[in-house]
Amino acid sequence: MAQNSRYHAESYVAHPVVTTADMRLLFHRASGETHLLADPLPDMLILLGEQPDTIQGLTTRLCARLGVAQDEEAHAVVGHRLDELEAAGLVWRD
Amino acid sequence: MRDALPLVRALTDPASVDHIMPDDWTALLSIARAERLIGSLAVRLKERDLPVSVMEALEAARVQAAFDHVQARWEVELTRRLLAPLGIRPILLKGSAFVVAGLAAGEGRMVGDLDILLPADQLNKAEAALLVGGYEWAKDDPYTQAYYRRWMHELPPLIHAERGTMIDVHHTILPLTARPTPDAPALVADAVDIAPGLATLSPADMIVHAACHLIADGDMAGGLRNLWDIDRLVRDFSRQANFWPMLAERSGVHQMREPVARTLRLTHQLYETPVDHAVAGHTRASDALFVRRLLSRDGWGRQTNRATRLAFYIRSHWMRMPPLMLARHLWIKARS
Amino acid sequence: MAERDETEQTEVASGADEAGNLHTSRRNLLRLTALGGAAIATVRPNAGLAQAAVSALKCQIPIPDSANAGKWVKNDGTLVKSGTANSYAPPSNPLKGEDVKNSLKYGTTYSGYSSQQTNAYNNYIKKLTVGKQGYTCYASVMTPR
Amino acid sequence: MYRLDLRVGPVGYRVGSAWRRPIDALRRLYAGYPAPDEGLATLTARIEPEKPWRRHLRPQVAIRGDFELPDAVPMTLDHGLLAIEMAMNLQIALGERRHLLLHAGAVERNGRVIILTGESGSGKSTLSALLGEHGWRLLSDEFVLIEPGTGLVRAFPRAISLKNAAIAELERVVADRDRFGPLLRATPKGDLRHLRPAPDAIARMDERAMPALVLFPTFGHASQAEGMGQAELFALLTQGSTNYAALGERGFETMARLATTVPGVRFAYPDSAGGMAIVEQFAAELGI
Repeated sequence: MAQNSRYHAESYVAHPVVTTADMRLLFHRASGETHLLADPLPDMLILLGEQPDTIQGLTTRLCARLGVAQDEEAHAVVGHRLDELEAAGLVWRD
Repeated sequence: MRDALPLVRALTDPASVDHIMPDDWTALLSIARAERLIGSLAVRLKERDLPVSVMEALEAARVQAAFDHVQARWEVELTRRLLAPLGIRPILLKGSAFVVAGLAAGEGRMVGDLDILLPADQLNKAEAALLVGGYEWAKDDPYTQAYYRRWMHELPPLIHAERGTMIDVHHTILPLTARPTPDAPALVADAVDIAPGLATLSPADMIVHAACHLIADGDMAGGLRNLWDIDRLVRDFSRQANFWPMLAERSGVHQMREPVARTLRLTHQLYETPVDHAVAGHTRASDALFVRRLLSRDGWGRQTNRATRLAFYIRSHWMRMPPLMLARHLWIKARS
Repeated sequence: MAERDETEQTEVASGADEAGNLHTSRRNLLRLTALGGAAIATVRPNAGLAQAAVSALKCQIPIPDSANAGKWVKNDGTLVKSGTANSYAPPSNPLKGEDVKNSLKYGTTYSGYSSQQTNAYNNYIKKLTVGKQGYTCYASVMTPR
Repeated sequence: MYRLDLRVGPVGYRVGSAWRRPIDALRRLYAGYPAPDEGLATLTARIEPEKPWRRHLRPQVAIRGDFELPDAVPMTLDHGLLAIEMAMNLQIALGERRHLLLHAGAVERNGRVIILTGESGSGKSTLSALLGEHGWRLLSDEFVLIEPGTGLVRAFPRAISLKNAAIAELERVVADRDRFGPLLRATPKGDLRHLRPAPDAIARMDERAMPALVLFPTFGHASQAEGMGQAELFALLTQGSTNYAALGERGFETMARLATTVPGVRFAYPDSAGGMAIVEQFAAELGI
């Protein structure tokens, strides 16, 4: 997870999404694949869809959105979750 | 239904299906599926007034074609994401090129594996990136690996471990053992950008490659589909200025004059494609053999004319490699 | 379709204490402990399923056949009372046709079993005759295509 | 080629065979089924000799059709009926694109459907067949078709393939001997006998109905039935579908609607009687 590269994502509303009690079902039109997302991934996709960002920038915006303090641990978790989203093809780096 | 001619007629002249008997519809659908042209037939018959069950069968083919196109575009995008950071711009070939470039030849077309062409000096870098990116060799036994690298126009096929999709990385468009030697650097030089980090061959080279793939590199299996590609491409591109002189010139550059001429005669005869007869040349007696091979399908969708097919099978191997090597190749394959 | 608001956000709590434990649950989202589970699952087309719809295409060979359930297998493939000296317990599930073909053709051992057990099982399979359970599967995977 | 055209649910088949006996057996088994609409079959299944010389010399039957699996294992001619039936299954399993297809059984009563999913061997076919003889209309023992636009279930009442112990079970409850196909011994699936669904299931095959419950039955001692979350139900149903991905966004909408409006329940059952009793209990709770 390169620290300074910027991550991109399509705008979140471009995806048909169905909310269930525990997860969100997201249909990714570009790949034709369906993903089941647990929090905080939907929030991360919403933020990146609004504006590409580095891990650091995204961590700051995500902590603000969830109303939690930002720390090194949050940064590491966001980095790891970005790897998962990248492997699924939902985010990419320029 | 004796052969695949009714399918050729339905594609060429959709009105020809207006008074087909129910039983002939059943045979036509089986032949179209066997020749992998059901999607193209669905596009051509979209406006016709058809029996309900035929409409539903063609609608199913449209759903499949739409899914194929999403898969094809996504494979191209994932490959672009792997190669772009290395400054490699893949030149898309065949089905993926038609679909991503939005050509008529792509409409309703089933797209199989992803084929890309790269300059020879970028092959190793691309191969390393693909292997790191989750691809594995489809066949990694030493004979196959050595054979491809030494004699073939492409790397051994790679399959993505997770997605199960296959990619063929070419450095030219004919096996090195074949007699004609297409000008690979010229193919790369004339390639056309279609999107950031993606290209296709030039219009003329695209047709030369399609003719090469149909006539000079195979046993004509799936020939009706490849010929339909050529019909669509020629009708699309021949509207451009000096298309025919450019095609004649590129056929010469790639030592493909005869296969291109043959292909133009065949598509003119079967799909009534308007062609420049100076480039297509005079009808040959042997053209009828190619037509017979192309139409070798019965009303049940089964292949027919076993002898003709065997002749083309032997011809395809003989073209790809000199006799001595052919014997050794078949001997090793028989034992493995 | 279930309702879907435009800009989804992790639900904002209304009550005070509810806000308390909701805050901790959101805090936990960004704890390293959360990384124990993947937060995404992707639906992969189930390629094998078309196969399962016509499962006979991937046939299997039970050892021993149900009539001799419980018997063990000697080196030469004959069946004996369970526990007999130098004989082996049968495999816990039927062997897959593909695995049998590879074992007989290339000498691969069945995963989870020793080469002696594999040898005993293969000798049993080679003795199968028409009408015995597993014969058709054995015959079909061995016919050259 | 010997030929028979027939319709099973929404599928109009043309069935071909290089040999007469399998087609005659198929004609007897599918007695009472309609011909394709307008006499126009749009899907072809066929069985042929693996190699031309294998027609009469120790015949090897290859399973072919508009859609084929490359490594299909050839069969012997005495299992010709099974080979033909599998060729027909393959056409819908690989070719269906109009309906979302679930590899599951389904029964209907009062316009509401109970779907019984699970891997082959979990007893879903046998349980569906038994329910079809005890007050339920059998929609299918193997393929459940969901209409994308409406979410309704369409019947695909193919001949039920009973294996090993299930043969005797159904022989005990089905009085009409004509509904059974021949007993096929030592097939790749073991001993096998086909059973034609009840006349009512064939007569009403075009009557669609609304799904009310998805069950995941497994053999085992009767334990406490266990409901499941919508996301888990969605994931399990996509794994149990042969064409979910191929339908693209319409497949997603259809499956999401099913998984978020119909409850999913796991339960274990010791024997058929126990299994049927549990299904009746669920039906009662849902007012079916």
